[in-house]
Amino acid sequence: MWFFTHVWIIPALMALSFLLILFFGKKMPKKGAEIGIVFVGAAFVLALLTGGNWIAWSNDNPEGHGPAAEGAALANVDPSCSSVAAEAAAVGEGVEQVEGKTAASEPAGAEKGGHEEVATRPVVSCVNWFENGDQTISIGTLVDGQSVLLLIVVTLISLLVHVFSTDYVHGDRRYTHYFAFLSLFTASMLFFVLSENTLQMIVGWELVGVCSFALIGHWWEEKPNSDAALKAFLTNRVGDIGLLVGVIVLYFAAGKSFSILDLNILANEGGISHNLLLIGSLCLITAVMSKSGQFILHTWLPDAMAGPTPVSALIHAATMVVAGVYMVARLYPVFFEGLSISGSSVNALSMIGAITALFGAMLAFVQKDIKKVLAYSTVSQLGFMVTALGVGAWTAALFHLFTHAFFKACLFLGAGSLSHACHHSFNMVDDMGGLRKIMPKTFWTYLVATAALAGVFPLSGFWSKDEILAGTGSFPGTQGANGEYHVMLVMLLLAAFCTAAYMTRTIWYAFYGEYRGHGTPHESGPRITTPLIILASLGAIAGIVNLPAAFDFLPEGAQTRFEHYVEPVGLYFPAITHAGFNPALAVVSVLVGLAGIGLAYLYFFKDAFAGLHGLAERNKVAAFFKNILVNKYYFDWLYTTVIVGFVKGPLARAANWFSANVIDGLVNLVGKTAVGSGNWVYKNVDQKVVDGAVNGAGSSASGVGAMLRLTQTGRIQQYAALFFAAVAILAGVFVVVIG
Amino acid sequence: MMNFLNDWGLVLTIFLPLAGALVMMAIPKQSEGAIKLVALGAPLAAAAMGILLMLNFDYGDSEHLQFMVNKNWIELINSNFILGLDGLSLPLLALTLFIVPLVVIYSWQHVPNPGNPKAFFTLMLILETAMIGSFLAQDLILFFVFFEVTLLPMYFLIGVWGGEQRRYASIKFFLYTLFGSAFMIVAFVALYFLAKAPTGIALEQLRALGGSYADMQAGDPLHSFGMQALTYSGAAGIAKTTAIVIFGGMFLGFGIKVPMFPFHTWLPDAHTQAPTQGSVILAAVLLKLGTYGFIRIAIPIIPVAARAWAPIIGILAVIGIIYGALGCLAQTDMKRLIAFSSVSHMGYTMLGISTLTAFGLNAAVFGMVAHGLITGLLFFVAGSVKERYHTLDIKRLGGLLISAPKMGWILGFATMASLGLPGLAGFWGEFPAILSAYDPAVGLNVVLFRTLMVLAAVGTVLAAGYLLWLYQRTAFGTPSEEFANDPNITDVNKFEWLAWSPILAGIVILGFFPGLIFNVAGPAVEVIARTVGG
Amino acid sequence: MNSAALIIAEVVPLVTPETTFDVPANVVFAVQAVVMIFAALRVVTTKNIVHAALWLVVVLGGVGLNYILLQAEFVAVTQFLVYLGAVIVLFLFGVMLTRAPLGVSDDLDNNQKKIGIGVGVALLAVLSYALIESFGRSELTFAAYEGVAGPNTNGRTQAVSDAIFGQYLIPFEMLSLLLLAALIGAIVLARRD
Amino acid sequence: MLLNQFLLLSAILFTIGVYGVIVRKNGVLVLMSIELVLNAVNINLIVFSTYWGIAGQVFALFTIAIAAAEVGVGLAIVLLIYRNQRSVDIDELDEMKG
Repeated sequence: MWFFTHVWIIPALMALSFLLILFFGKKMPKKGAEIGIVFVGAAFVLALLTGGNWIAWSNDNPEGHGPAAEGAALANVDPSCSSVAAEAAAVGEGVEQVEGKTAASEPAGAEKGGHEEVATRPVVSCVNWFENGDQTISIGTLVDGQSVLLLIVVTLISLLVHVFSTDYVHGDRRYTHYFAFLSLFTASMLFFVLSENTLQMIVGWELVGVCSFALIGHWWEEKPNSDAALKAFLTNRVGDIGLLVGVIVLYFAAGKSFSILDLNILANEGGISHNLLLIGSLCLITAVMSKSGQFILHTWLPDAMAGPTPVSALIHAATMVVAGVYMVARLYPVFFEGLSISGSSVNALSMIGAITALFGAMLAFVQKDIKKVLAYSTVSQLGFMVTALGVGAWTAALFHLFTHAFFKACLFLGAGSLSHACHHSFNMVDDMGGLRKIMPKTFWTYLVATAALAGVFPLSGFWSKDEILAGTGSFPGTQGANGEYHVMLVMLLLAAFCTAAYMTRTIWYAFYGEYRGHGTPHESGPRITTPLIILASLGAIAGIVNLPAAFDFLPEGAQTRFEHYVEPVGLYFPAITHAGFNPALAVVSVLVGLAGIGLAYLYFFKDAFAGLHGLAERNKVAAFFKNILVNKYYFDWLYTTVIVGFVKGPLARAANWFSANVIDGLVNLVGKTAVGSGNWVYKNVDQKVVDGAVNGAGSSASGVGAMLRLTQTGRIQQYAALFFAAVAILAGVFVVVIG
Repeated sequence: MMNFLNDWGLVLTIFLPLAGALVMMAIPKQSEGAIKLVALGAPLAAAAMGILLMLNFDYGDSEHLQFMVNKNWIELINSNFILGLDGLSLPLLALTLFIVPLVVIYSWQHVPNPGNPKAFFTLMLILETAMIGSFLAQDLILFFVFFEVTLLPMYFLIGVWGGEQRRYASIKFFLYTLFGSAFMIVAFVALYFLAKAPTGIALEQLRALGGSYADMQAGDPLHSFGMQALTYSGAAGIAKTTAIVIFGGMFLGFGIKVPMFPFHTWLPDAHTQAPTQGSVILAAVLLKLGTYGFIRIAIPIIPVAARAWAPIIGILAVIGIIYGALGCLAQTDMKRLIAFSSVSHMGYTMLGISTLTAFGLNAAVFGMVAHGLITGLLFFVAGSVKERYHTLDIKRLGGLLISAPKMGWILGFATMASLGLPGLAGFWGEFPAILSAYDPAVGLNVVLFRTLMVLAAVGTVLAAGYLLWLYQRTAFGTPSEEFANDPNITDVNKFEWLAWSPILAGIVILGFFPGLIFNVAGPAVEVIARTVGG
Repeated sequence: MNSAALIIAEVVPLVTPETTFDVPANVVFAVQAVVMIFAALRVVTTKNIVHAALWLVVVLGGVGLNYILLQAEFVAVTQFLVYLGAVIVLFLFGVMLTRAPLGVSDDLDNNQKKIGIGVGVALLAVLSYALIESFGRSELTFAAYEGVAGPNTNGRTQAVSDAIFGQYLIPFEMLSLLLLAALIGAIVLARRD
Repeated sequence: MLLNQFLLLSAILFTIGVYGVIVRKNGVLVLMSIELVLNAVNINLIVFSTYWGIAGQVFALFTIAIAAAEVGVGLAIVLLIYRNQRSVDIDELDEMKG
């Protein structure tokens, strides 16, 4: 329990690390890197210990069902931060009392009686943050399987990225700041992950965004980099409209409560009208679209490659982009009920996810830059996760997040290692090639990670992707899915095919053929290769944590462990079902992956389909499609040129013009009226002053308002006239009002 | 101690700066050292007094006025010298007491052309007295006097120490505000004549005030300028249409000061032409007089009219948010851009106010303080940039992070705070205001306010846009040849550090502990929200 | 001073508390009011500066007469002494020192005549509306003077002096300072150097 | 006698004075017009003193004294202007132009 109630120490450590590096980093012998590594290491150890405790505790408390048991699952919720949960817990506690048990501090493991017991309780602790009106808003931590999982993933990836960076950005102009922001980035993500309420989630969400801004724009001397940083931030802000509005809608829907547990329990129980949940979830989907790079707000993600490569690894594997997926998972009842996921065949979330998965994968084909290939690959894989959540395969989504973190981090860091060797170029078509011999460690780790991404049996990607495909529930013979999402299955299979193919293309360009760059490349040092090896190994084997239950021959404790420990139990999680393992689907998905690899292998390695080479130059139809892909479906053009251009240009200028001319003009008019019961009576002044004002206004570049020029003749008596006229008018108003 | 504070605490806080100004007049022009010492000493003394007050403030009872002073003043019109401090005044008092010494410290080496520190600081001290007085006055006439007194020093600060078009800007500022306050005083006088003693519990409360109210009967003419008395009266006996007209007068007075959308055109000129110190004080404190007036005076005293006006205020606020942001995008001058951003940010505050709910009003109070700190800091930085580059043309700037890295970081911090980054103060003024619009006071049009909520949320994107574009164009990139090797461009000096670091700390602290303001102002605004039934 | 007031009170026997509503008083008022208004108009319209000063004398005298009608003898006396005696002389000096055209001159007004009339009419309209609305046909009662002007007192003049040297002593002293300052200021300004 | 007959008379004087202030070109004449305004105010003070108490008379006296001071300083200023500009036409004074 100590670990669960004091888990706030982990983000606090990273925040402290940020401050220490910022203020003392430059004076340290290693310029602050050592502070970062020590702290993130400590955070990782603590996260592992928390995870261990969680597993131990869950083991002590086998799952239970029924309202009493589910209520009891909430016994460790601080009643001050979640009133609804506290009520539900009271029901459960009552039962527990009858059964002769004590709550909270002494987990039910002490009792091994015949009755059903409860596992994976959320532990929620909070303190009063502030009060506003009659609302008390708390800040705290929500610890359950989901957050513990992310704690471990984030700290682990962050640790490896830190180690990798000490070599990779060695001698950088802002080395210290770089590490400071890595720490802050990690801290923000951990803060977000542990959020107890949605308000806290917004805070973490935005902090993550601003850290990514700082890191993407790390080399801000060059305009493209700062442009990319701005684009990332602004696109995310667009999505944040959805987040803000969604959180507000849900806050009122949950009876003025930000608490995640309250919200989830009420959504589950039907305490919130379906329409509100629908609006809330649609708003939040906008936020997910921007943060997790879903169509059509994905455009910032490939540009974000302008940042240092380790940062890309961190952003894509563990921190920023998974925030959207995590949020959906965290507020799952809202989406589950709001979008009616169960028993349906299409909904917004799954649709967006599937489109992203497929179209993102297609874009990866035309990239020359190896990092951009990986970026679109991330877009596509995030599409997989979002689809999984959309079809009700919660566990599969989180599982894929987990495995994807390892192999995608490995791929990014591998790309970094390659560019480190090739004079900091990421252009695999023009500056790489034939590196398999020169950089064996990089090559092998990259190959393993690629295979995992492509879903080659038995690497981790296979297991998680297969679970998602099964989760769509539309493949013949699949049991126990939440609905039948046929379209999604097809699109995901196509995406999987594309994934396998474009990754093979990458391998070909980077590691085979002749070296096309300058100088002599060399294998990277141990601080770079060690993280690669660790990540590749994890990427290879991580699948075993959630072997399907169909594998009866394994001992009981070896199957669906991930599901067992990570998936929340209790009233705050919807009653989802789990699709069973379908051998036929597994075979199909492996075949699809192999087909992708095979076709790409034949095309690139064996030079088969020679007729297809250069097709785009010859065939107009092919050229048309290629053009669309190269221009990224013209989204960038639409956003940057059309929308932003319009707002920054004509619209802003119009607003400014309005202010300077219309409003001030109106003021002039009032001024003119006030100057006299009529300019028309006295022509002298008319000609002298007004004409002068008009002429002056025309010729004056300084933009001095005409009213003041009119009154500001410097003639005392005109002031006097104005003054007394004003007095007369005011007195008139006064008399009328009082009278 | 408590007795002393009760009798003298507020009076001293208000008039210590003025005393400083008097002392200053006795110092010969040449001894700049002594002048600066007095200029710093007087606000510090006032701040010390303020801290004493805040330490002795009963936070459990922040909805009631404390340290009340009530003396006869103008007997003929029953206007009294009433001062009081409650949870609504406290944050703004603290803001004023906090900002002015920092402005003086900043001025240590930065007395703008044409110099003459004696006059400059004298005006500053008079201004401080007037500002503090406005936040503490509990009598309409007293408030009005302080409110108007702020105009003169500001007029001279802009008109004498300002930029090239200072005369135009200062006169525009002066006339605009005077125009509004003329209507405001008419409204006040109308209240004096028309307000009647209420019935029921309010009558009991009114009688408990003592003095001429002690034996009032329901329906008696109130003939009072006391804010408390008028609040208890709650515009009893004023016909609704009359009340709406009266509110209109106050709306003009306060709305111009805020400034609200169609009345904002004085602000960019005044800000751009004012010396740095003037801009800082204008943005940090003077604009708040308008919003404060709405919360303290207009809404509780004539709640009926407030409800009628609320949708208009809300709409204008949101137009201000979007429109100010668009205006920012078109600016080429850094200071002017920041000035326009004030229009946008004060829009959030006004949106919060227009909901007439405790949540919204509280957000508005927070927004005022946050905007004061953040925009104050932005103007400080802009002033220092101007001093080094002799231009604020965004096109010509660039590479600030290279020329003066620390200043670049501070500018970055301020922009982030200004665009409402959570964890910094700006967010807590913005998000709760948006949130409160979802659920406005009972009887207001929910559909309208929810639409406003969404539009206000769109405003956050525009805010991010103009602020980040500003930052990109000024701080990122490499310095142009013009300024690349300019020896004038130095990093933050020690006076700037002294003046800025408390603001930086304040922004972070308020960001992490929003309760510091929410909890104090909460009970006070709740009472006000109850008077309007929100 | 008191005796002076008494003399005037004898010269104008119409004005006693008992004769407040007398027709003669009203007749006097009407006549002097017409004269005053005419004179005032001439002050602002005449084309001869010296004439303007002389018309001003008429107006100021009329004002003094008004004071007597209102039973403020001391003020009336002060009015005659200060205004007719001193201020007008000052004005005439001013006219001479600035070498103003002594004869008829067409160049005394600026081109704001119409706006001036507009403002004036508006002001007058508002003022008269407000006055008539507020006071209608209320009678002058001299309520405040009852008791101060009894047989055993020294009358209203003593009341005035009591007020000046009692309640309003400090403002009075400030006024003396002001006069001194004005004196010095005028000398400094007008001095040739 | 009616209250209003005095008050209206004073209002008329006041208005005429204001007209003069706006219209007259010569500085001395403007000062004369100001005297009209001041006297109008004085009549009001005296009228109300019959109702409110002797303070009105006291203030009227103060006003007279202040008016005297004002004329003194005002004429000195006019003189100074004349000396500098060889003219007392207020029209030609546009120093306050921004």
